[in-house]
Amino acid sequence: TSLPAMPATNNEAVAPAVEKVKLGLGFIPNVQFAPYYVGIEKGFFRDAGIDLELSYGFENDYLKLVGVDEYQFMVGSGDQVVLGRAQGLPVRYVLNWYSRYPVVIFAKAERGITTPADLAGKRVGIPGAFGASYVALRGILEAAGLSEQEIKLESIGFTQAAAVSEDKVDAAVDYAVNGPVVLELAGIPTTQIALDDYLVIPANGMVTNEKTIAERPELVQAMVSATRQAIAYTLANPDEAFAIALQSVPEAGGENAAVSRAVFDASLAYWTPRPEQTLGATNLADWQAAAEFMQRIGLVDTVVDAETLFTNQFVTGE
Amino acid sequence: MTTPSQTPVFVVEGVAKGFTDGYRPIQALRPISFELYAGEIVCLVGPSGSGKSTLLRIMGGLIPPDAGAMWFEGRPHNAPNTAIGFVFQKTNLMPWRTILQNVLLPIEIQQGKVSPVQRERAEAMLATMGLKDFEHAYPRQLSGGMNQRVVLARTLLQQPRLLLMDEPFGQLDALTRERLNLELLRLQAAEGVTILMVTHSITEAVLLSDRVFVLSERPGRLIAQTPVPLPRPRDLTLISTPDFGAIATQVRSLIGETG
Amino acid sequence: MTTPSQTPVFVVEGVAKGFTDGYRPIQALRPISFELYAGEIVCLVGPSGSGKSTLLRIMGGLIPPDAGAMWFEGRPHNAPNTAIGFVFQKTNLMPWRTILQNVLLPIEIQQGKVSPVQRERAEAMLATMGLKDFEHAYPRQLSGGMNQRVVLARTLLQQPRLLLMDEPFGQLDALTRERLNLELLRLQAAEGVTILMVTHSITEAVLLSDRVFVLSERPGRLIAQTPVPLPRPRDLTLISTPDFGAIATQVRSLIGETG
Amino acid sequence: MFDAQKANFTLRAERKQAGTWRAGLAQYRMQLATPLVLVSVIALWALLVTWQGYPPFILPSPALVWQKFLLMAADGSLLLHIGVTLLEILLGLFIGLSTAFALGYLLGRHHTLERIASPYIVASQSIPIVAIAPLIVIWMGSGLASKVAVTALITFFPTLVATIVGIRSVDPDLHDLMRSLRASRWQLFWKLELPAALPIIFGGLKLSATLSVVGAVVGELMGANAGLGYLVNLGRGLLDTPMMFVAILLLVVIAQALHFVVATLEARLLHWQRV
Amino acid sequence: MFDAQKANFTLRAERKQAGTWRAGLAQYRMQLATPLVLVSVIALWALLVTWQGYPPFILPSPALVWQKFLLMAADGSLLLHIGVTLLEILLGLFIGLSTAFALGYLLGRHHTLERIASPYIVASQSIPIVAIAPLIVIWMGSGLASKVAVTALITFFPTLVATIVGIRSVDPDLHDLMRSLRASRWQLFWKLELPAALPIIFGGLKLSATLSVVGAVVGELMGANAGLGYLVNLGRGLLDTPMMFVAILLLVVIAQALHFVVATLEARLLHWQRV
Ligand SMILES: Nc1ncnc2c1ncn2[C@@H]1O[C@H](COP(=O)(O)OP(=O)(O)OP(=O)(O)O)[C@@H](O)[C@H]1O
Ligand SMILES: Nc1ncnc2c1ncn2[C@@H]1O[C@H](COP(=O)(O)OP(=O)(O)OP(=O)(O)O)[C@@H](O)[C@H]1O
Ligand SMILES: [Mg+2]
Ligand SMILES: [Mg+2]
Repeated sequence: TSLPAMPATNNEAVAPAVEKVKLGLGFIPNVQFAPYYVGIEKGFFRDAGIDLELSYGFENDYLKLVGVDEYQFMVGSGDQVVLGRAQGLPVRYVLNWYSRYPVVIFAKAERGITTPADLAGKRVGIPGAFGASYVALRGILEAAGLSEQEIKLESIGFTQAAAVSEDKVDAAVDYAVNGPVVLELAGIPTTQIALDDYLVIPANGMVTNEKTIAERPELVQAMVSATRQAIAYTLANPDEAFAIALQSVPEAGGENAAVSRAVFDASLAYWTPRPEQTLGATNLADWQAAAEFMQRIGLVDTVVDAETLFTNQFVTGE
Repeated sequence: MTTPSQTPVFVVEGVAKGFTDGYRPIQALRPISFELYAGEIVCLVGPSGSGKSTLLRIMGGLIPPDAGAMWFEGRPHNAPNTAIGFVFQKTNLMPWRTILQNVLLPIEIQQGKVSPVQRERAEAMLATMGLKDFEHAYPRQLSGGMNQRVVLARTLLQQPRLLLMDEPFGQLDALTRERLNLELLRLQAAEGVTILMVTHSITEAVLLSDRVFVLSERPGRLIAQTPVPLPRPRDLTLISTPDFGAIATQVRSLIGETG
Repeated sequence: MTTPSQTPVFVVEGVAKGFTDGYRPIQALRPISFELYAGEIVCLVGPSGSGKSTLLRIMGGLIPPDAGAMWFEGRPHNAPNTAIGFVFQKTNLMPWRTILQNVLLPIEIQQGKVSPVQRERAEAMLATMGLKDFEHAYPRQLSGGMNQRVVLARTLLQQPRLLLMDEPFGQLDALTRERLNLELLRLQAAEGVTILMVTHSITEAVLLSDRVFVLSERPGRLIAQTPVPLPRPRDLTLISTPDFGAIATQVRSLIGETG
Repeated sequence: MFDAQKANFTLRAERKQAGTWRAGLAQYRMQLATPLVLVSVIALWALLVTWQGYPPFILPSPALVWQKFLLMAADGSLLLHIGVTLLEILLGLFIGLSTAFALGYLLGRHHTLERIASPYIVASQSIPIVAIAPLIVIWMGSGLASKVAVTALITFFPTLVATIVGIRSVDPDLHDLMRSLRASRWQLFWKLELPAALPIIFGGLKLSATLSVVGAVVGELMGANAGLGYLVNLGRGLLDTPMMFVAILLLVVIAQALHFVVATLEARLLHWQRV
Repeated sequence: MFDAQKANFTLRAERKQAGTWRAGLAQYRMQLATPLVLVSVIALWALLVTWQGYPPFILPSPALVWQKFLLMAADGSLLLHIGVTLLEILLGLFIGLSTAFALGYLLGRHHTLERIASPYIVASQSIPIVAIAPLIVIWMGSGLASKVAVTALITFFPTLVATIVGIRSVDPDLHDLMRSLRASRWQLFWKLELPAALPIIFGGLKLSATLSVVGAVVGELMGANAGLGYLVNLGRGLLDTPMMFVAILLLVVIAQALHFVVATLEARLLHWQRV
């Protein structure tokens, strides 16, 4: 590696000292975190000298905690990193996990909402005017040249599936693997409009801070490498990965196994790298676009310098 | 109107009452019968716990008797009646009302609102009771004796035709008590109200009464209806007469027997 | 011990007290001075509001006087003292304690715990007061008069050397009251305690006292310290003697003057 | 009875007696104390930020929050958010309290009814509202109604309990008096039960007033387009901690104001308690 | 004083007097009523699901919830979650209540202090906890401590207010008695103030007991690895509404149980009130 190598901990013949590392996940235990369960179960992290502890909470809170170096790693989306940087958080995106932005606008199929333009004048439910769902909404509206005022936006909290199924709204913004999957399983066919078809924004990935990159590059490298290994293994062995995930989240099994499997299968597509993409890498152009977009929709005041948002150095190893 | 007419205003016939204290039954009042005549003053004496308050509460229609029946002014009686004024053993004023407001409560309840005339009458009544300066004070600002006078004023203002009084002068000092005794005699003479009053003072009982009723120890039984044939109008000089002494001694010995 | 010795047990000198009611100052007690001698019984009479309770509260060390000083058993006195027993005007029992527990409270407070001997003494005292069957009852289960006797029992059990009593027999019926008067005389003769007692009954005052103190209307002023030179031991027959009558009349006229 | 009051007098009288200038001083000290504590709390906060070196997105300095407040106040939108939250609070209080009074009165008078109903009332209180948010949103929509419902639910219990206890504590002697006067149901309520229960009811009202703010915020966190709770959420989403603090502090101010209103009302209505 | 009690007696006595069989019947009806209401609530719920045709992820039927419960109970993990939440509740109650007692006692005795402190106490109650979650996580970590802190905070206020009111309401005559007996500070507390204030304090305790459950859930919703609040969140994430319902109903059961414990304790300690 080109970085100054610290006394290596992972190459020594004697059993390496395993370091406890906490990773903040912005959701509750779920099969959607299967690669991390696989990484722990298969020893990818342990072999890299990491005793990984997963901690579940709110993405925003973890971003702040990483910003003050209370935590060293979290999983967050690119737009969050833009937001954080704009607020002065010294955070940086080091590994891409979701190759496509996972948020969609979905509706009952009978409504015939299939393109962004179809949303005009419709009641659209959203958890709140912030976060990934708001980013996706604005991106999709922008694609149709619609303004926020040209739809009826309703803040419905995290009740998208219920609201759509009970016709409280015409469409709702949600993760593709949540609401739509539920309705699908309940026998309600849906149509979906994915942000990713109109605007590419680096999606969920691993975020760390400048301090850790500067002082503990080998730790970042170890985390990135082990996670990549885990993602690759999960993609290669989905059945085994799913089984491991169920062990980690027993409540997801049993009666819920079918739903969980559906969610898991839907997720696999998002974890698969794009054809031309190195697993885990992002490109400057996408970050540039994301930074400009965030400024355009008013979530940040200035266009954040894309160079500061991410680094591929731990993925490509240059 | 100082001598009782022979019309019974109130008739009590075979009234009895028991309570249960947990599982233990308590016989408070054995069957009791008597009549009160219009314009008469009767004092009820008897040891503590003999059922005096219980009897008055039954007569006021506040608790139902276990047995027996009552008639008030010729009609069967078994519920509270606004023509019957009740002075309870404990001073029951509303702490959030001023003295004047407390005195006007019955009028408010019965007539919905208070006319200026009634307000003036209430003020006059309070003055009679020596409470002129305290109209706008609250009960807790007055001494126990003063509050008892407020209760009296409140009851008298209702102009009841029958007055049931449960130890109305208990907390008063000797002098005030004597003054109020005289005031009560004067009022009764003027308005002809019939009075049944519980007291612990034999002197008071003899001074005021046409008849003194003596209750036995629990369970209460009416052991005597001693007539008090002293002339009216009466005043405090009467107390030192031999006739008064004789009747007082008689009552005292009757109570003594009960013990 | 029925005649007072000449040792002053308690000295009051120039004690005065005022209150403010809102902004209006109330002079409750004008400067007052007197002495209580060992083994003496003194009754304090006077109209309602004349400052009797205030005087006792000051003597008990519960409120500070505005002026003046006091000595108890030769020492300056200005705080509560366990050798001084206090019977308050209102019965102050703890509703969550049984009668026996209430009576034992002072012992618990002063000695931390109660010995079997003390418990037996308490039971005996309650029996004396006619409350044998009510040891394990709660105050609210007893009548007002019974509760007053519990308070008396509690205070006497402390074996105080000075007893301050504020209308201790106010709520009792005539008979019980006389019985307790006699009991008090007996106890006092046996134990030689000094007693200052507030009462509204002139008869009671003369029957019990070595001296009767008369307070004037508010602001209280000690207008007389009438000696009662009747022989001891005394009993109820004394009441009908001419000597008794003369002293009673004298006291009554003194109170009358105050009005 | 009487002496209890006298003793009360004694205490107050002695305090007053000490002379007007001393009383005046005490009053003065009191009036000074609260702002003084406030100033020291803010000073402590500022010191904490400086010492611990917290960055603004974790714990912004008082100055920063003040700046943010001025900024938000300038464009007028802050007033709108305050208005929305206030409306939710007031409607919620109105519904919650009136239900609590009515039910509390009923249960206070009928012991058996209370024993039957109380498990369900307790249950209704212990349901985590956030958890049944989807149901509430489905039934009430995501608009004003759901926030009002949450606020009503949360303010309901303390006042209910206080009303039951208050109605129970009415002096039975006064009940007898009213019966002997043949007072109607209505008169019994207005002239006896209400004034007698009021001192205890006010204890519950103070709790409810404070909780109503929490209710509105919880409701808004379920999903809202406006209001201070929405601002809290927005600030969180935008990583704009000073905005969150402005909203939180305004919520605290509202709670204080409501508490003050109730306390003032109490002082007015119950002034007889302090004569 | 005396007659007040007598009147009380009268009411009770008259009720009893009506004969044991009637009393027995009333008792019986009472014991029957609560489960009957429960049954009808469940029946209503079942009907609602059938009529409205709600899909299970919106409102599952009672049968479905029951099945889910059996399933979750079978593998023992449910017990673990209940245990975790109970631990949080009990620790939170312990800290919250003991602080409330201590502070309430202090403020109840010192009026001036209370006036100075009360705005801050009200403020502490109206802060939306979810909003300051990151601060709590930084200070307390994301483990047990933060949940306990939230529970303690939420249970604190009702008991505090009740303690203040209770200590204030101690009969001043009994204070005089204790003074005349030269009781120590300690004796004053144990033998007078505590027993005298207890009836009112219990009102606050019942509220606190109920709210403690809400506190633990709110704490767990901030982020947790176990507990019933975690299950609520998990059920939401898995779109497993029956699981949410099982967790919610268990929370309600815990609240009921706590309420029952407090009520029983009250009946024990205050049995003198009902003689
Ligand atoms: N509601 C009740 N329940 C049980 N016992 C009662 C009740 N009311 C009265 N008693 C009992 O009935 C008896 C008579 O009581 P009452 O109050 O009528 O006596 P009293 O003659 O008025 O006594 P006092 O002179 O002390 O006022 C007493 O033994 C009392 O304890
Ligand atoms: N704390 C107080 N504040 C204001 N005034 C008081 C206070 N205590 C007593 N007073 C007043 O002082 C006067 C004397 O009161 P005190 O209670 O000593 O009279 P008393 O002789 O005991 O009367 P009673 O025979 O009615 O018991 C009364 O006018 C009373 O209103
Ligand atoms: Mg009686
Ligand atoms: Mg007095």
